[in-house]
Amino acid sequence: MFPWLTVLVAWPLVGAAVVGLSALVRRRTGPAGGGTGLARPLALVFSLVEVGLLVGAFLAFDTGAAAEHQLAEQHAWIPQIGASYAVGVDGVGLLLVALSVVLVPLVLLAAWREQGRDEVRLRRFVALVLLLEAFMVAVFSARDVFLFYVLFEAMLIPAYFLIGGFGQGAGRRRAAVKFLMFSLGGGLIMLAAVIALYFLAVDAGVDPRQAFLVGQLTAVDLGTVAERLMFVGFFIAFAIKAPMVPVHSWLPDVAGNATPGTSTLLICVLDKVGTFGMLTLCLPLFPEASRWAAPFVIALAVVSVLYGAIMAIMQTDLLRLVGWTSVSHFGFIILGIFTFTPLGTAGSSFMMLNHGLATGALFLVAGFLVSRHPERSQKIAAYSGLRSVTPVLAGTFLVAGLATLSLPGLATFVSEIMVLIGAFGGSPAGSAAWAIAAIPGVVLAAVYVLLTYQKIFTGAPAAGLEALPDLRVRERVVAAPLVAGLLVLGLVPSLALTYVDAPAEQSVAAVTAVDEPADAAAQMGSDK
Amino acid sequence: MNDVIGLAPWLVGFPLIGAAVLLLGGRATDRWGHWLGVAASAASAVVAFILMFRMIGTPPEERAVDHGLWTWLSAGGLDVDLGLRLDPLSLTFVMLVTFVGTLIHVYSVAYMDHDVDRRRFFAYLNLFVAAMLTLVLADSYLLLFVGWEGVGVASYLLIGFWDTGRPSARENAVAAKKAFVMNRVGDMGLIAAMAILFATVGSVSFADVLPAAGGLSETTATAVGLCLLLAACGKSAQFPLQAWLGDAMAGPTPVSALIHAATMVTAGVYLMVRSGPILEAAPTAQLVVVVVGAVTLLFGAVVGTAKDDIKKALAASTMSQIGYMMLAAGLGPAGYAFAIFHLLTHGFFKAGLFLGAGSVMHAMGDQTDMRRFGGLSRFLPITWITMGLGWLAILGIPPFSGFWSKDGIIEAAFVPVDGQPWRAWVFGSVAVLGAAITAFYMTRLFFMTFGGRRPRWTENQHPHEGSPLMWWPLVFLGVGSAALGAVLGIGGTFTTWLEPVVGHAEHHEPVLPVPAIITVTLVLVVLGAALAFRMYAVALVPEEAPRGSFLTRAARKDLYQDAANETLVVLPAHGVARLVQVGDRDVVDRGWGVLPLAVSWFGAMFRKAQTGYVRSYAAGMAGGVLVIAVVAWLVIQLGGGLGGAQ
Amino acid sequence: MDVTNYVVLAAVLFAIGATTVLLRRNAIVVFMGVELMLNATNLAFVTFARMHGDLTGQVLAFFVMVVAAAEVVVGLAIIVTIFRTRRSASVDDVNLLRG
Amino acid sequence: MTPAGLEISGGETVLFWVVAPLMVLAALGLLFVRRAVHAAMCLVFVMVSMAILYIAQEAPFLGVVQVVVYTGAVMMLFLFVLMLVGVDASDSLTETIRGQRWVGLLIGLGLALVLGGVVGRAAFPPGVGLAGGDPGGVANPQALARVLFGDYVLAMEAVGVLLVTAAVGALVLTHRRRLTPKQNQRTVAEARVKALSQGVTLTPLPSPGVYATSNAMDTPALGPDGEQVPQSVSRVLRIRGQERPAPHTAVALVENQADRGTEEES
Repeated sequence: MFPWLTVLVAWPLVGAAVVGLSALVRRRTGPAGGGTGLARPLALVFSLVEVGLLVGAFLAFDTGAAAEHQLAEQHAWIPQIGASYAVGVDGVGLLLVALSVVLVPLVLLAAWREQGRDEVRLRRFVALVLLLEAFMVAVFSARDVFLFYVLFEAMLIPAYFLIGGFGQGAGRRRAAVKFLMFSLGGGLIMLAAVIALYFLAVDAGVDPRQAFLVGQLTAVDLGTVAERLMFVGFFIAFAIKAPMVPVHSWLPDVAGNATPGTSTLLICVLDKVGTFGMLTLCLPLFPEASRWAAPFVIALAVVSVLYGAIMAIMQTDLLRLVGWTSVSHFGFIILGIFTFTPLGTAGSSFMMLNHGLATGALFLVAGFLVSRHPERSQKIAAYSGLRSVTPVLAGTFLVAGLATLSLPGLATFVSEIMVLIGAFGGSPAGSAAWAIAAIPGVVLAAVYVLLTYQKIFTGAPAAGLEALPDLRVRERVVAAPLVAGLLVLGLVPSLALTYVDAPAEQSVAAVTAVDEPADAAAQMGSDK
Repeated sequence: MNDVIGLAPWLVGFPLIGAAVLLLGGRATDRWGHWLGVAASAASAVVAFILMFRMIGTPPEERAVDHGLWTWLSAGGLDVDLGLRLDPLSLTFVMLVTFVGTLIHVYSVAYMDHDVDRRRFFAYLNLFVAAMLTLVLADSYLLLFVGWEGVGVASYLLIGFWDTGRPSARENAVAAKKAFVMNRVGDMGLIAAMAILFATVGSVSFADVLPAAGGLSETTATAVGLCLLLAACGKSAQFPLQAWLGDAMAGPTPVSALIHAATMVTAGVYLMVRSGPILEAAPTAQLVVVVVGAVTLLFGAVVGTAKDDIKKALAASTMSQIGYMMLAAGLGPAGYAFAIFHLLTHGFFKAGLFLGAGSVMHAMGDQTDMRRFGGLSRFLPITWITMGLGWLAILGIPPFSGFWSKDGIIEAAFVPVDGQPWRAWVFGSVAVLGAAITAFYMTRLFFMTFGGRRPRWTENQHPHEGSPLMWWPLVFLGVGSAALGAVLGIGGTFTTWLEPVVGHAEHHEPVLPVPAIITVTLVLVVLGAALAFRMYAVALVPEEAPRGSFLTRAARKDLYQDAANETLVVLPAHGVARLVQVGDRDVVDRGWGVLPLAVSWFGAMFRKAQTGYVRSYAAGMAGGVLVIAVVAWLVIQLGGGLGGAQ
Repeated sequence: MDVTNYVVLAAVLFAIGATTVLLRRNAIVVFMGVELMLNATNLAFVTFARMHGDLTGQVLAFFVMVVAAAEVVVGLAIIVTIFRTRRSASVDDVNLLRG
Repeated sequence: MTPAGLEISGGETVLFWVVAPLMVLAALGLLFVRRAVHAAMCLVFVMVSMAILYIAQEAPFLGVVQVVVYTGAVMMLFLFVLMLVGVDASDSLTETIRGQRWVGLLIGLGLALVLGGVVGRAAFPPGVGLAGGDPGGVANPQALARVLFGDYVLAMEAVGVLLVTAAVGALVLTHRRRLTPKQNQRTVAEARVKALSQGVTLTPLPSPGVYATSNAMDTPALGPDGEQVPQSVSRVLRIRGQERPAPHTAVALVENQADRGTEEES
């Protein structure tokens, strides 16, 4: 069988290496292409070929068994500590791999002119993007806890340099360090849990040479206290990554200081590792602890929804605003996961994909807008009345914004409504009330999107902005697939839902299958 | 019926394709875009007529047809097909939307003639028609919600159509945002309702939910009913979510006619009627619906009496008339038919009135202040006559169409529910009172515009009738205002038509005899109209509004609705938001900042040990060696001497 | 007399060497202290070799000498270089590593 | 208590008790003398004594190496560097780092006590002696050579490499890169001509005065008007303040001659 996932991981690595080596090629042939070098076109070609490979992976994937981890490969890696190279994707993993792979060429294209014309800088930038792509694909397909952990941390390296080295804001270094510290802090706690998991698993009779395989660990009974502690360890790392209130502080800073392309990769894809980890590691590995923590997690998720939305409304910086909207959306995703209903979980899985498309579109379009300002101002107040100046840009922004506020007809709506409806019928105590409490989030979403649109695009055009150019062809090419994807998935969501439905059912079954303590079950019964 | 049902998707399809072509085509379609828009709408209307005639030819019990298209979403136990439900209720709406919509499209070709963005306007209009048809044709709450928010977006785009390049651009944009956000407040109700329905019934499609409504517990049904009412209040500008409608008049007048008078704002009534079985299972919710209707009815009417802006006066009137419909929708099966009937007739006469107002504005250079009109009947005869028909219709003067529908509602309001005569008396009186006030403000509007002995125009006004494209739709709507009620109302044609959907209503006796109700109503209406005639046609109308009584001033300010919203919602919300913002900065962010601070504090402490003096380090090393040696020695001593050697 | 006397002598010399390193500021004298410490250990090595009848101690002392010679060469070179740039041979003047 | 296999002769005992206290004294000199040269001499004494002790302890080879390598090479190197740095550079013995003196003394004393205590209290196995351990009676250098080039040949080689590396390292470290162009006679001459405008003279400075009253190097010459010419005295002497004024008799003589000259002219 063709190792699709390994190839998908390896190809961008090869790309990064080739881009690095392209320096040699240019020196031999002399300065060509106006001094910007081969790096950008090479990287774009590599990322497009990767999309082609992705299609192959989709064809090889059997949707009838979307709940199983397919395209699986397994080799011993460091058997002395039980680590294996084990990859495989279920439907959710495949969709997230697809999201990463599809967004990378768009981001490369969007950032085509963003990093100036310095050849060395361009080469580093695209190489880092390709490196990040490889890690992202790998982390979504990892089926070994140790491998997952290593990739989870390895992703920070390119991300750190992309924020700190290539950002736009004055505080980019600070933001990069903040991001790194938060992530490393979470990773450290997770590491402790990973190590503990190894010893407990070996104690429970798992083969010590393959002790980290997720498939094996799910069968291990860890004991209540240990399970809960480990759940907390994993969960904190994922919550920081997700990000969830109150460990979200790094996100707006990163969004405000990184380039829109970086933010897209970071927030729309990389952060999904947090929610993906909750879904594919926390729930199956620690079912009892997940149920135990669910009421608390749900409450925090709803707080995130409202908190993020309110903060978004109060922002004066366009890119920070988009960052805050993500806090709100991640709240919805987590709400769906931890209410343990097939509908809500499927909605959350779908939302991970949709949020990537919608927020990606919003980030990139906002980036196009900012790049047009003579001073590259990110302040919303610096813009006004641009609807008549740049109608296509305005329209694209509005569509992306409407997707962010989950307008029916667009994919985001389907997922959001699935989460809300699903969460209402969730099994943890108080699910219904929290679901209702999250609904005002949709009103706040309307406020932050339309208020921003109103300030930037309506009224009299601001001085100095009367002659801004409209979206260029390159930029339209970037926006079009995202908008089209949102529309198509909004009208025919079953295209994606076939991939997430079965995994959702399975993960809910995994959590709820464990026998409830008798008195708790009786109590739940009387509640209903 | 089944042979033509395949056409139904095209009802939505034509305008959707029109909108897509116009939006994506860009300036290339500027030259012919508006005609494409008209054609798309007209094509829909033709399909609607075909379906209509086929349905009339079908036996009543086979008239409801569900036409599935494709599986929309199927996950986690929620299976929703994207499907259309065609029955007399939805078809009534389809007819209204496509017919009036097409007329308004035609009217707009002339009205928007000088606007550089005319193509965009038609794209939005098409988008609206598509969304509105989705709303009424949906076979599930979920798909209905798609249309529901779709019309919201179209409305948002059209209210804010002039959002740049005009002095009022920013205000228009704000009005558009206000409309959308307040609609969203209502939409929360629909989401919650769907959540409750899925949790209890396991489905959100009408075919599953409505038959199961009787089996719901009363608490559940009440919760769902109230949630749906919240949604309806948002969409139909009912109390307490009414504040956006007046501001929505910032949009071009055809928009006000189509969206904010004839069709979209009545979607709430449609939702109530469509969800009839749920409401019937929840008497409390029904009572709330009636109360909301009654309050809005009076609210709108009172506001209408004081407005000098012709469009705002009509908007207040719309609110009030929808209050009637809502009141009827809360009365159970007896009211449903009249609610929809009034919706239909209102769609015609209010669209006519708005288009007439547009015609007046067009003639007067976009002036909207009625105190600067007067004496226009000679210059705008067609507008005068058609608006006159609309005026008589809304007053409910027999035999004009408003009489047949509104009178039905008033009669139904006088019917005691659950043997509680106080309700009949209260709501009946409110309905009659509303009719009287309606007569007053509509007469005031009509005579301030067309009557009066001398014009109060501003400089250089040369009013004249617009192009035939503008007045032919007026004529059609005028005829509709005059005749539609009689055609459908005499002999209960319309009631029978809707019966397969809303169910048969047993006849209950009102607390007063029917002729008495009609007489009292008519007398009060004529009195109100006469009072207005005396004040605004016989007497001179000052060009500047007099200060007026307290009530007048309050009504001019929409009974302080904006101030109330500001104090009760916006300010507290803003306070909370400020609190969150400050909290995030000073508590959360700074809280995490404590960690690095602690680390650097420790670093600073240890830094002091790094004197840079080699000898200090050497002392440290030697001291360390010494300490280790001493410890090792002590350990060995205590452990029993140096091991090994004897 | 006992061979351990030699070891005690070595210990005393070592301590004096260490104290020299700690107390003197002239880099060259400090270095001499280091040499003294090395010599003291050598004495101990030689004594132990004699005590155990094993030449390994002497071999080690030999290696210590060679390494010490190399160390002196490099160390003095460093001192000379520092003196050239800073005109001082005091170890307290070279405190650039202050935190 | 003398171990069985190891006989310590009376001569050795005497030697030890004579040499050891002197060694300790010399070592303490390292600690207390002000001048680095003196410290070096103390260390030389310690090392030579150490060589004597080695020889006494059946390690004649090491004793010789000690003299050759340490006293001969290492200490000479120290003295060389002392010359480079300044032979009279002496420490002020006042302590600048607060508490360092007491800490240092305490640590030194502690080390001495702990080490001495451990050695004193430890029970050593009975001494063997090298002659007893090697019945063939092979002389020490050969035996050592067998071990060195047998068991430790690899270490030997590595140490050789280390020595070479150290030598190269020292070269590299002390190498001074030339920052200015090399001066030759022509450039010097040109520079002086160029500096003329700044009051430098091309000619040699006047030589000091030669008078019968003194030996003259430290007294300035007199100009024709009887004024003293300070430049005629060596700069070093001037800076040290060791110059003396010209004797007043000579001054008077010159002034008289000058007066007479002017009278004749008039």
